[in-house]
Amino acid sequence: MSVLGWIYVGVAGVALLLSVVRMIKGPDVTNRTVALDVFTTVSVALFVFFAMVFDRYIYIDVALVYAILSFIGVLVVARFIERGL
Amino acid sequence: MLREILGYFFLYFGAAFLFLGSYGLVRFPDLYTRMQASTKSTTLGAFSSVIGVGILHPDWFIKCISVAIFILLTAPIGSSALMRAAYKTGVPLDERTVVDEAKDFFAEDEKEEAK
Amino acid sequence: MVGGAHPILLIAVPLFFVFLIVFFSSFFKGIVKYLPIIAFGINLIVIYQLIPEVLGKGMVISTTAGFKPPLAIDIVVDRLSLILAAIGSVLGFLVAIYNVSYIDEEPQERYYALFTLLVTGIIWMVVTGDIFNLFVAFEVTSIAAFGLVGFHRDQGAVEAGFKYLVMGSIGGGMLLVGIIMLYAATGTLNMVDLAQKSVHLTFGQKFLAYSMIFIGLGIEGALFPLNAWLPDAHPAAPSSVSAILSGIMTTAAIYALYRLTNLMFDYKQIYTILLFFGLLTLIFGEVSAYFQQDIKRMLAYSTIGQTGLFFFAFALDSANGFQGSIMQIINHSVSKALLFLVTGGMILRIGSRKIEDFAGLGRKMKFSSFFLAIGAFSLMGLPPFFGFWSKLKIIFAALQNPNFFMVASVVIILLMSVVEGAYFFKLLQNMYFGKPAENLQISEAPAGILISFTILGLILIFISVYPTPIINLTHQVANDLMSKSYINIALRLGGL
Amino acid sequence: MIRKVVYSIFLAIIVLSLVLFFAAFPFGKNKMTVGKYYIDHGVQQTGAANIVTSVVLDYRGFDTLGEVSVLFAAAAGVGVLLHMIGERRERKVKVPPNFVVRVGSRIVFPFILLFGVYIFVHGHLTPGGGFQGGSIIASGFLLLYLAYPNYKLKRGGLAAIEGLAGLTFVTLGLYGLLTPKVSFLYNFLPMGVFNTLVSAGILPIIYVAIGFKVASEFAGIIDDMICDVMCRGGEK
Amino acid sequence: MIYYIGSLLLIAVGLYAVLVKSNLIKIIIGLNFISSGVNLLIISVGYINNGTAPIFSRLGLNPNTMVDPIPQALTLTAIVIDASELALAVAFVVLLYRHYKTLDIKKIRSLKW
Amino acid sequence: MEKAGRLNRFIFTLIVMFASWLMLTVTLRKDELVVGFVVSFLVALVGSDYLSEHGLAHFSPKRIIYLILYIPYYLWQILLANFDVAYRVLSPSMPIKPGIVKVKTNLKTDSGKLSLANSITMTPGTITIDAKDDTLLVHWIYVKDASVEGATREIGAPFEKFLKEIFG
Amino acid sequence: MNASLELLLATPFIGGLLAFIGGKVHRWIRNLIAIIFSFATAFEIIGYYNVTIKGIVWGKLFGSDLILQTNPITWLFLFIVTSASFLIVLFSIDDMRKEEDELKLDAYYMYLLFVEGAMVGIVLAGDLITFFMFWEIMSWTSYFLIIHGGKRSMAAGYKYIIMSVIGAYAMFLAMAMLYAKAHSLVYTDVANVLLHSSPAFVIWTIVLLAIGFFVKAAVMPLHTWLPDAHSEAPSPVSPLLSGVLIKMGAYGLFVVLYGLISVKLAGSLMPSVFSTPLLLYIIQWLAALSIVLATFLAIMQEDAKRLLAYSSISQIGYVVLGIATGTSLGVAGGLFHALNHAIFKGLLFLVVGAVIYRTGTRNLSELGGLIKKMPFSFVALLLGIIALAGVPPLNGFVSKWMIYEALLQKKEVFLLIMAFVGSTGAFLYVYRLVHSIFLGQLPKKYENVKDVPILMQIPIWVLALLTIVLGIMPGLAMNVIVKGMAFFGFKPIAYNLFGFPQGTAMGALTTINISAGLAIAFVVAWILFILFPKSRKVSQYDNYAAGQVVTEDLKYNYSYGFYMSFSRVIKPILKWSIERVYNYWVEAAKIFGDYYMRRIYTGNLETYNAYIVIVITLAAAFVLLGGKIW
Ligand code: NA
Ligand code: NA
Repeated sequence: MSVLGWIYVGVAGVALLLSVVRMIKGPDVTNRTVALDVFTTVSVALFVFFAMVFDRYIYIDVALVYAILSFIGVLVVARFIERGL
Repeated sequence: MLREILGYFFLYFGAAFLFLGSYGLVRFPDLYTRMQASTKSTTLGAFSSVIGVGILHPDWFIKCISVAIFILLTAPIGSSALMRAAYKTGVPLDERTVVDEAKDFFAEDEKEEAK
Repeated sequence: MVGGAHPILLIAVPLFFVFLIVFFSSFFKGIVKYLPIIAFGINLIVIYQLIPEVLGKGMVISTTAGFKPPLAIDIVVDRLSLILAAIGSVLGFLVAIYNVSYIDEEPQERYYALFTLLVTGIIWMVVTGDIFNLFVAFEVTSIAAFGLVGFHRDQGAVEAGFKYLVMGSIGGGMLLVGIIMLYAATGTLNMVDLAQKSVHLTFGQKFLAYSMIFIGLGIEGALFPLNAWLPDAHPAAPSSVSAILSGIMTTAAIYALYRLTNLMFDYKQIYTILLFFGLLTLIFGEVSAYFQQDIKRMLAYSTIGQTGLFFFAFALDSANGFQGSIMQIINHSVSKALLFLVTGGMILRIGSRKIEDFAGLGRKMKFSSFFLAIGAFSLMGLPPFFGFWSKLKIIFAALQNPNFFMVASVVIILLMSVVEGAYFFKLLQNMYFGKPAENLQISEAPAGILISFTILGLILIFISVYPTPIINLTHQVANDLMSKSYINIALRLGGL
Repeated sequence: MIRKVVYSIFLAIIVLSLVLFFAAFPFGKNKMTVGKYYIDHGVQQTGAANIVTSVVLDYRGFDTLGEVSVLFAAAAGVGVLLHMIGERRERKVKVPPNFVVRVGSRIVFPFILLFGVYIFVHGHLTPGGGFQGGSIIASGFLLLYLAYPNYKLKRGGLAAIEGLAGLTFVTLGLYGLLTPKVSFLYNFLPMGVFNTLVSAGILPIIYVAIGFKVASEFAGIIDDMICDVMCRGGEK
Repeated sequence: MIYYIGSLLLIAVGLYAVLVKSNLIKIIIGLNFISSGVNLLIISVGYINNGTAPIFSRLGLNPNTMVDPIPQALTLTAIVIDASELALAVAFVVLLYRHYKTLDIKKIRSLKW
Repeated sequence: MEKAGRLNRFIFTLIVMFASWLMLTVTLRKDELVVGFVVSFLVALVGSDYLSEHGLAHFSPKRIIYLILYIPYYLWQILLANFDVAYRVLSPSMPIKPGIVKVKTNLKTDSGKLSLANSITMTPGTITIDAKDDTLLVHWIYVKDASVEGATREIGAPFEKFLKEIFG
Repeated sequence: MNASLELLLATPFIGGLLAFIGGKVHRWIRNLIAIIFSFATAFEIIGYYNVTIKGIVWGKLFGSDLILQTNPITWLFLFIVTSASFLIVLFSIDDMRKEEDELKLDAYYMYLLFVEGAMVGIVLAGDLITFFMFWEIMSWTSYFLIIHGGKRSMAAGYKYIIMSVIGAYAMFLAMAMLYAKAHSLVYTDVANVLLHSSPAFVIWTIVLLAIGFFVKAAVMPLHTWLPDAHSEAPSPVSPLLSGVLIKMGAYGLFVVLYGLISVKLAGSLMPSVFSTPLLLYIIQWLAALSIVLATFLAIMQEDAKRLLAYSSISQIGYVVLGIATGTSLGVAGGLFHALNHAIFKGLLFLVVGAVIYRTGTRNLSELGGLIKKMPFSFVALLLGIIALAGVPPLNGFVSKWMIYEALLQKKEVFLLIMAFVGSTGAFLYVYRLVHSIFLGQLPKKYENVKDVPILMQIPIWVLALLTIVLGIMPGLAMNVIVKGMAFFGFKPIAYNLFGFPQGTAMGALTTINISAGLAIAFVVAWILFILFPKSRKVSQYDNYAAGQVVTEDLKYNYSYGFYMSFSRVIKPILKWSIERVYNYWVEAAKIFGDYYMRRIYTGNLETYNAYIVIVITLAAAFVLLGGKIW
């Protein structure tokens, strides 16, 4: 992985870290869910990036799966906390 | 060469907004404003990153576009759901909030729910 | 490679029927309850075909995916697994008949599917030749059992099911850790291959891996102190399921322990430790059983005690011990299943599981009571029932090289037999001569129940009065275990 | 408190001993025996580009049959546990979904379905497979529950699909016994062109079966769970 | 090595949760920690340094750098099994809650000895 | 746009799905196409009720042209939105004046309203919370005009002119 | 006769099954089958009179042979078992008729014949496995017989079966240890091995086996099941238990002491007391204690069957005492007394059974004056108690005399005195029986009572006759006993048909000593007699009861507390009831078990999980410490 690649990973890593901070701080489920959403979105981006770095096309599918699951996950949580499930 | 520059531009542009989104997530005072930051910025960040990868790896371009579209399509749905859930469960608005028409908006719902 | 009989059918056929049940459940629900009978009926035919071959060659191997064993999973039926697979199929078949009269609660199609799956998983555990496949079979069995334990959905069933699930899951996890440790050390998962490649491991390494496997199988196999889920779970389940759980499921886990211990962990120290587990299991099971007011709970604790007994016999690490252990397994499987089936019918009629409510049933349900007495006698090891022969063998085996510890163990075993007598006679006495509740109007159990436990009872009587074939067979099995012929024959037949 | 400390010490002992065990088989070092054979011969023998798939479906296909059974058992178990007395269950949601969710989920649903199928159809070529694809499809159905306050799956059809898929798997396996190899789950179909959709013999068929099976099972689980949480009417 | 330690610690944390937590949900999470730890352990066992996934997505990939496919396959199986257990556990918790109106395991004690 | 018949919707879904399949597989190999068609067909069988009520009407040239025009505009708005966020996040004084306002819309179709809602969410300082009939509830990070008319003008109007053509 | 031993063994079992099945057809078919088969068994043994068959292999188990054998001693016990069983079947036909539940009756006859078969098996056994197998079968089949007696018999049966099981397992343990050494349990092999075993091993073997036999034989302190079981059992079963079943313990003891080890061997292994090996001496003392204590207890009973049950403990004491002397005469006396006891105790139980059959009670204080109503029974009872008390010329005298004689020869005075005291005490309790049942006032409700049906009388008369025949002609029995004992290596005793020829060296000695002994006994009896108030002849209504005129319906119950003053002396001692000690320990064990089991199986998931973790931790620690625990 090139320096350029490392920079990207570094910045995205900081983003991940910040979302974890919010996840820990909360202070409630919604805040944590938002943080989780951010976390997964950043992860999806990282997945795709790693697919490129490792030259594994198939990781993109993994990223897509991840995106789908996180999307549905957020919806489930949202509906759950507003007592819609 | 141009392709690579363009690709890395998108990539870093994305990275920057990924960072901004999560920074806003930490910095903003209430959930609603945090979501303002996170929804837009992270989505754009991821979108841009994925497109960047597509540009750097032209064989994958279409695939990357698929992923990007999916992100763009679904992110606002999630945010919207989450924000309403937050409001309904009484997550507080920041004190700087100037107007809240939601009470009025949800009043009818609550009447129905009370039944 | 295989002539007439395909051991894999023992698993594939019931699985086929599981999915057939699901398929039919949506539009032809009436047929669903009969499918398990057909499935295990076919299994019995397969077993029947396998018997001459297994007894002749010592083993039948069935490959999967067209590859030879270390590359692909193989199904291995030797004499020992044949015995257990046969018990599983017989019990599966009889309990399937039992179900027809017994199960009237919804959701029936799921019950039948899970039941079939449970028995299949048990047979699967017994015949697989691959250690990870063993784990999978273990999980098939446990997960089917979790659901079945909770089948009644009442407070007790749910609590019991949850406890079982938590402990079973921990056990599954530990079992998998142990398997992975072995894999990390050898790079293979086939049991025979493992046995050969693991020789270079140190005792400590093997022991640690063994411990993890032991935890997993010990939880399922009801060894003290890992068995605490059992007295809750077995009574909570429908009696048909209890019969399977007590009759063969714990035994299947113990079988797996036997197999692995014998193949890979054949150390004196390990056997010595196992002796203690056997004894403790025996003591805690039998003593606890004595105090129970709930008949199914009593039988469940008794299962623990019996498990302790045959596990102890196995841990003697001698041909006689192995033989006694396997004989006792046979005795326990048949007798305990019989007891659960009979009491299930009785509970169905009187609507209570309290032993005191069984008063006077001896007259109202003559057949049931008769077979209950037979089962209890065999479990107690009273002559001329089969349990006597097996207990005799175990005691003789234990005192083969008498030392203080062995004599003490035998004294404990005999004391526990007294305790066993104490609670079983209490039950029998109450049942036959207790004063029944005011105008107790009940009839004999329904046909399906009656047929199934009568057949099982007749089997028990038959092996009691004519134990010679089983004694000979178990003798051979013990020799197989002593000489580790599993490896040799598998190498010869499977061409590893 | 003492309890917690003691447990921690116990767990430390356990972890320590296991670490020492694994230290003897160092991380990252090649420990393969059978695995090496798969890598070297898997493509040629099974025709699957993804060696993991060739292991999962071919060499250790029997495990996968077990895995399918386990998942089935769990689904049936959930069905047993959450079964309601009284057949007609009316799903009543107190808070209807928000407009965006309602419409958005609906629109996303077919795409997710498509993607799920895509995953398991390409299972023998990619890391995906029947389980992944199936769960994605099931999550698509979850979206419908989110979108419609009174959505209810048709369980009968689901069970038929589930049963058929399982039967397909077992029947394919049993057919192997009729081939000259006389082996369960023998891959009797031609290998096809490497790394294309139609390759690896029966593996893609199995994956499709698993995909349908898993989808219907997970969907069933979701249905049971959601209806149990929401249909408070039918309590025992 | 760190993966080994990490996965073993995950297992330990799971066991700890199962031992001391009284909330049913936390117990289930503990179980999940155990399974995740085990799965990570399996993967770690099969990993080889600088290894790649054993997928011949195009011809000419070096088979010698590929990680052991067996643990990967085992993990896939194990994950599904874990998911199954999780589903059942959740169903049990739902029912337990319905019967006892609590998620505290210490209050769920109708079955005594 | 009026509601379309079953077949109409089915064909529409089939086409969209097949197109998506192409995007996923990124190949024109015959086997992939055949399988893709079968899969799309199956998905369309299940999913045509959900994707859109209007079916092939979406494919009218005018709508497509507007859609194509809309995309860059939308992306541009997203970009603006993000610079807006960046400004508010990074600015030490944190210039926010949040509020929840109502926005009226003339759009009639669900998909139209959804597009509007999503567009609002993705663009400067606003997130749609909910929608009912012709009213959208929007969280605004810097409320310029709290009245319904003002908010509609500020937030909804720029998109509506496109969306009216695409979904109207 | 050429009938094989297997057939002899199988006959009662087949009969039992057929009776059960026949009962489904008609109760008379069942009764007929029971009679025929029990008679057939008794008839078959004629062929084995004075026959010795070394061993017939009837089966194989785990590579060792299962053997049947017979010899004159065997024959003696076979005779006791089969003839008693036949008589009891006869007696049952009418006695059990009042039972309305036909199924219960079917089962009754089945179990009766099974018990007989099991005892035949025990006696015929030529190896310990066979012995033990039939021993266990005897235990549970007789258990089912006992609990036929109704509600109260359940507790008794329970106690019986539990103690039996304990005893059996003690035997089992000894057997298993022998098997470990000998790899065979055939008597001859076992005897060979014991010959070369360490003293400790032999002693353990004997002790463990003896525990098993003593439980069955109800030798103190293992007797506590007997009074309840024998008294609560149905009338025909009581004589089977008391007369026959407990003899199996004596038989077992005999086989072990003289079949598996010889007195010489025993003497070489341990110190001797009064030229008796210590172990045997201890057994003698236990037997003697049984004689005395059980006698005292019998005296205090209010219940006729209970009284007889305690008497059985006392009488089996003589049998064991005799067998344990180790001398030809003593052992012969013991064996002879076993036979005699079977006869007179069977007789007594049957008579009491007959009384119960007519009156419906066995409470002595409720009975009385039946002498006119049931004269035959009275005479039979009289014969029985004379025999029991060891008074010449009935059979009890001869065997007791032999035992006294043997003790005298060994100069064991204490034991002799205790044996005398037992005999004297026996006078007291048997007199009580006669008095309370047949003498005194006849309660009004029994005015219509008459003697029992003929089918019930036949067994009674057969037994009564035997008491006389064997009393006058002991040589009939001695013929078998002496021949049999020779088989076990005993020196022959001189005897003739009418007794023991005068002029032998011991003859002269005995007379004096017996007289002395009897004198001592009479002194004891006299002291006891002083202690209880003299009876006065009073009219039934000539009473003064708290100022009330006693009316006819308020009968002054003279029978109650017959030996009241005696009881007052003895009761404090008996507070130390062995049973209470047992109960105490059983309760303690129960509480202990309950307490600890509850703490193990708490029902708490977290505890259970902790067990799992603890086991893993132990394993891990074991490995970390180098895999060594010892
Ligand atoms: Na697991
Ligand atoms: Na795959």
